[in-house]
Amino acid sequence: MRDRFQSRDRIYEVSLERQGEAYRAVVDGQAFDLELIDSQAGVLTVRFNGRPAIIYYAPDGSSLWLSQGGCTYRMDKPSQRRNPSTGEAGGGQAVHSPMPAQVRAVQVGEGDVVEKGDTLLLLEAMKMEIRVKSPAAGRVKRLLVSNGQAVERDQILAEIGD
Amino acid sequence: MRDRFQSRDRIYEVSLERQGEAYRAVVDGQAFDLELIDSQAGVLTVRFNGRPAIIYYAPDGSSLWLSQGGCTYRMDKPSQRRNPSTGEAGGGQAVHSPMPAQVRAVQVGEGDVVEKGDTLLLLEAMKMEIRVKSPAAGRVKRLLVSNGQAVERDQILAEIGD
Amino acid sequence: MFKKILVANRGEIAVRILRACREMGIASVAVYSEADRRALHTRLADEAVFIGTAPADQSYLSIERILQAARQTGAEAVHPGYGFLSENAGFARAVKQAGLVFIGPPAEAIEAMGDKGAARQRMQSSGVPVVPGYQGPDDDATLVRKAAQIGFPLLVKAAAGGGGKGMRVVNEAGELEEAIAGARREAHHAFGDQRMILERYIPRARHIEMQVLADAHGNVLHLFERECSVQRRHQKIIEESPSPFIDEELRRRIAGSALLAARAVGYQNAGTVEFIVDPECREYYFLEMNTRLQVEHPVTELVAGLDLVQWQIRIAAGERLPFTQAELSQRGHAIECRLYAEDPANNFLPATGPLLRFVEPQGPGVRVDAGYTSGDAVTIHYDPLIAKVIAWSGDRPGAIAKMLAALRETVLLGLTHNGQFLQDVLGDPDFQAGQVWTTWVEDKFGDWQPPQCELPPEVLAAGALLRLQGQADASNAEPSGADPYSPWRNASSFRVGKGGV
Amino acid sequence: MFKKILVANRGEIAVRILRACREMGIASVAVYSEADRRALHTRLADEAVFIGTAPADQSYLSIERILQAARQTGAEAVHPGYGFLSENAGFARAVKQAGLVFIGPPAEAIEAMGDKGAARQRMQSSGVPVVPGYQGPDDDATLVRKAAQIGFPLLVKAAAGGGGKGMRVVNEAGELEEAIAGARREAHHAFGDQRMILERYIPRARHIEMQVLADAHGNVLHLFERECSVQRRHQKIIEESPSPFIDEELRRRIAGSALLAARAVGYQNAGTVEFIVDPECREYYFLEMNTRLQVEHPVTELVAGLDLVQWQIRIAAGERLPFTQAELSQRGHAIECRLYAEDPANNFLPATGPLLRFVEPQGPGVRVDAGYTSGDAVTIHYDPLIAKVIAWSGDRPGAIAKMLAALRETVLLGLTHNGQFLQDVLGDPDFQAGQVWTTWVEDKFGDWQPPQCELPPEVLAAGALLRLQGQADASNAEPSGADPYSPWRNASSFRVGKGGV
Repeated sequence: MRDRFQSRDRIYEVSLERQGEAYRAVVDGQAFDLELIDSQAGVLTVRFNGRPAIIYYAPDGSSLWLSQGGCTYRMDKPSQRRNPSTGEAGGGQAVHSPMPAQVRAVQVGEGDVVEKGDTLLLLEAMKMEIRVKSPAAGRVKRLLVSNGQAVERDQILAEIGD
Repeated sequence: MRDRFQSRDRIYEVSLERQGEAYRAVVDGQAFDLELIDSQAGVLTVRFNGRPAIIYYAPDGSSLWLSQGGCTYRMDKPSQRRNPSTGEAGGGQAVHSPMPAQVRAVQVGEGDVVEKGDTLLLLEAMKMEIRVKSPAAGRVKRLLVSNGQAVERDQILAEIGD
Repeated sequence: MFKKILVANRGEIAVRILRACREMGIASVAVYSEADRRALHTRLADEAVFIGTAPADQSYLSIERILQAARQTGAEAVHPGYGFLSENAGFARAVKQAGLVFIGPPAEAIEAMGDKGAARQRMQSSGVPVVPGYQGPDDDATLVRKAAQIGFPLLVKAAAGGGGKGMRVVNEAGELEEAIAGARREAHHAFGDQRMILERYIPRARHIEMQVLADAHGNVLHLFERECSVQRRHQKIIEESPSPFIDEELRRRIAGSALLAARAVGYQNAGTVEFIVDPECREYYFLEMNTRLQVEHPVTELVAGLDLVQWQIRIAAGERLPFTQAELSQRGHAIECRLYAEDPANNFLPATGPLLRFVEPQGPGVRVDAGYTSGDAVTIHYDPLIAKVIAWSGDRPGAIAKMLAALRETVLLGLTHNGQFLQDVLGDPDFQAGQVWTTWVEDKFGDWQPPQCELPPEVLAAGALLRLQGQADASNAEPSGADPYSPWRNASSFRVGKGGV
Repeated sequence: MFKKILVANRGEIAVRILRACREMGIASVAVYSEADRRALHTRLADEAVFIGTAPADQSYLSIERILQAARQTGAEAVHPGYGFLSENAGFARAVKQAGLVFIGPPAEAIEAMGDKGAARQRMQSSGVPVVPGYQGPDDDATLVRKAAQIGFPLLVKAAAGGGGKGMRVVNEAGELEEAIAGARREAHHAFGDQRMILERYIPRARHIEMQVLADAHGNVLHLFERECSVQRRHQKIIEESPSPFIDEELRRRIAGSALLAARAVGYQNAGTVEFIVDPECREYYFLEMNTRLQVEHPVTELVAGLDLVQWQIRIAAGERLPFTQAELSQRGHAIECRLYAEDPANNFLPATGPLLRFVEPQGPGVRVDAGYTSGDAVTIHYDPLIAKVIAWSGDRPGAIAKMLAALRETVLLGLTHNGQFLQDVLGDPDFQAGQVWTTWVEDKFGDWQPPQCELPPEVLAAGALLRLQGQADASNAEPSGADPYSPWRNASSFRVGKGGV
């Protein structure tokens, strides 16, 4: 079996081949022995090149969370991962919410002229206030949220155009 | 729904009736409010007459293990529970293994005459030696195990008859 | 002793207090909002009372509903935990007027310390050193004028504040007015009080605080210091005791001032006097007194060998402290790390999401105070603290090593958290040398990124194996919305009730 | 310091040692038998080496295979844990001859204490009080003659013994010969040595032992006592420190004798000198020295504030103990309960079975040393100890209360265990008053039955609800043989490999 994963914009190629009771894993061209010792309740115990490894996992939609040795990873199927940071929406520059929050105050209106760094709106979550600033000088092309609205992380809040 | 359970030779009657989002439970004639708060991974959280209770459970064949507040229970469907202590097998008196073990030494033969308390055989488990004694005076009618054999708890080892 | 106590809080601190009640043979009452219907604290209590919708002002901040829950269950005393109503003098008073006991200081002591400006004055006149600054009429014009006198950098700080909320560092005069406005808004939301004070900002300052414990019979003791200089956004993330910075002589002096501060306001119960220490001149200044249990109380418990929550309850019940200052001592070293749902690579902004899997670390000398279990969710409504991991060892290097081992064993799947970041901070040579200050995290880790951006091959191979076995896709394994850990095929139809956050 | 250590053991003690290695930055090697292919200790180690089939003499008792594993992995030192080869002088010697370090005492010290008869003599001549008795030529006729001189009741005891194996109480002359024969058989199986000694049996004796720690530079210290009088089948089930029985003066005397005993055999590393104390005359007698780490070492760790396993490793690496006797002290009170797979209502006979679910208790002051997790199984091959629950508090009543709360929180489904029994013992007024002796459990709880024979209504209602939802029947929920906790429908096809016990 051959598989491709994406994590943080990097794509990995993995192939698995059954060999008796174990597997031969080829990860980005390098070969390893993989022996499955046990699998239960979201915990995989394997020997990887003879060394024990405990890997916890949890599926989350089409993504897969994995944890090993204090590090947490999220693996996606390639191309599925939305990539919000390269957001050019409708010709303008998109302004994203940095966290899940509630909109406390919208300080500009559509059509307003703003300078880079001007505060566009205020968000609040867990009693913390976040000031969302304009990433560039220009005009507020679109304002996509209103006072009191709940927003997700990476949701587009506004667009700044020329 | 009406159900019957057995635990330690006692039979219980329970009925459950849905009432809105909760249940009315009648246990041996007494009524209680039962509200299910959460169920996951073998843990049930309920409010029982308004009081929170966390009940862990694990099915085991047709039995059900339950744990609450430091007490462990096993519930069976009535009539399913084998009852080894009332073992009259083949007309003689059955001698059961008190624990899972290995037979270390059989000290009598079929047909031997034994006194009450005579050692019939020696078992060993977890490095502990257990002496299995005759429950009565009589004759060894049948000897069902041999040296080195692994036995389960409650397995019949021998029968003593007249 | 009380027969029944109501715990007016949620999360890990509610769980901590409920356990103490259980060990003392005291019946416990939890209160919960809509969002916490299935939360750990509601399940561990002997009784649990619903008090309102998710927003805190409709539930955990509602004095009326909490007192109603206490009356309804026959609780004799109320433990406020930290946050929420814990430093609300009106609540302490209302509890008393309802004929119940408030497990905390007298309302007057809360008031005296609650107003940062008044507290500064009181401490000054009691001989406790305070940071040069200004408290008084706080219209913007006055603050701007006073700021110029104090000089920059300075701190704008909510008079009613706590927990770093409503606070801004101002580096130059031009930033001042916007900082005041922002701090006022934040303070208004957090405390309903937007009065501000000013303080000189001490660069590379260390945050050192003294735990005090005072009974109703005039005994006021200290349980030594905690160092909490590792902070982000003015909030502590790693605390320890003893401090790697202070020596016996400085400890004695700071403790003396802490006792003076507590006595000055007639303090009773557990409290913490916070100081900042200037590392250059080794001068220390009173910062504020937290008139409640602190998040980081476990490090003191482990080093002093006392259960602070149980002593809070005993003191509130009128018991006398049975030990003297001379009988108390520090043993070994304890460190606490706060596991937050937040993104250290994104300005430590809070994250939300489900705890698909949470496995706590284990082993000798490791303690975990958690408010969540697998299957819970961190929501937008409350503090993003998931759990505290505390490690004790005979010395500081041992405690750091134990903490690192514990964090490597911790599993937290389903949301963004700071587990990896904490490991990097603990492994930093400055931290290991004890060379930290309150802005050290920003200064040193401002552009932090997870160091292991590359997935290790064993994790990739495991992922491939899971896909091969058809186990890597939730939609493939369970009807959507089902509990992914349910052992049952028909689990999706099973969750009922009003729960679900 | 060593770079890599092999742990020649299994279960909770292997896990305990592996954790210590991890915290000290030492790579670890586990060894495992066929039955332990997926056991916790093989998963937590950095490397794991298969050493044979399930019977211990084919794996954990095979000196050759363990040394082969050490050579193969490049381990520099071997920690034997307790049980198995830990008190086998031949093993200690073989480890040394293989150019490795044995983390334990010199082979000569093991030998000197390993033969109970010779040890008695050596202690007598070193001025350590011993129980009146007999050691010497041990043909049955001689033992019968000597027994008559000592008088009844007396103890027949394996000269090579330990852990209560190969030991019999003989109340009258008529029982003697069968007791000798039984003890010889048991000793032969357990130690391969059937030599016996005799000792006067002291009724209502208390078992009090002293932890010692000695380095290679002549420093011999004690870490105070543990009281282990709560036993069944001559095996400890509840241990605590400090002892509720002895006072400072008796502690000083017993400790003095313990240090004398350790010095007499040139002891190094951690060891325990066991005494029995006659409660009538408050005389104490040397019983034996366990030349290894004890199961109950955690209570000492919590009260003395030291990590015994880490000190074992440091001492073996040649480090010098950096503290003096005067710098050591006892703080608070610790209790350990051993959670066994056994049936207290059936003569405490061992039970086997799957751990369908094991949830460890949590909270401040609670420590769990476990060798199993959910999904494991307790088999016939090894000791039925599942886990140790240890509670620390400021005083003994607090520790008992904490332990009770912890046991009530413990979940152990799938086999018969002693969790409920331990709660009943802790709740007993005699225990709470500290009035116990080594046969107290048999005397007081001989006919113990689970007190809550009646199922409480909430449990019955929960059972009915589970049946209603179709979740109470394993066959209904998962194909048989599948892991009942697997979140995946096709889990039954998933477990592969040679595992499975």
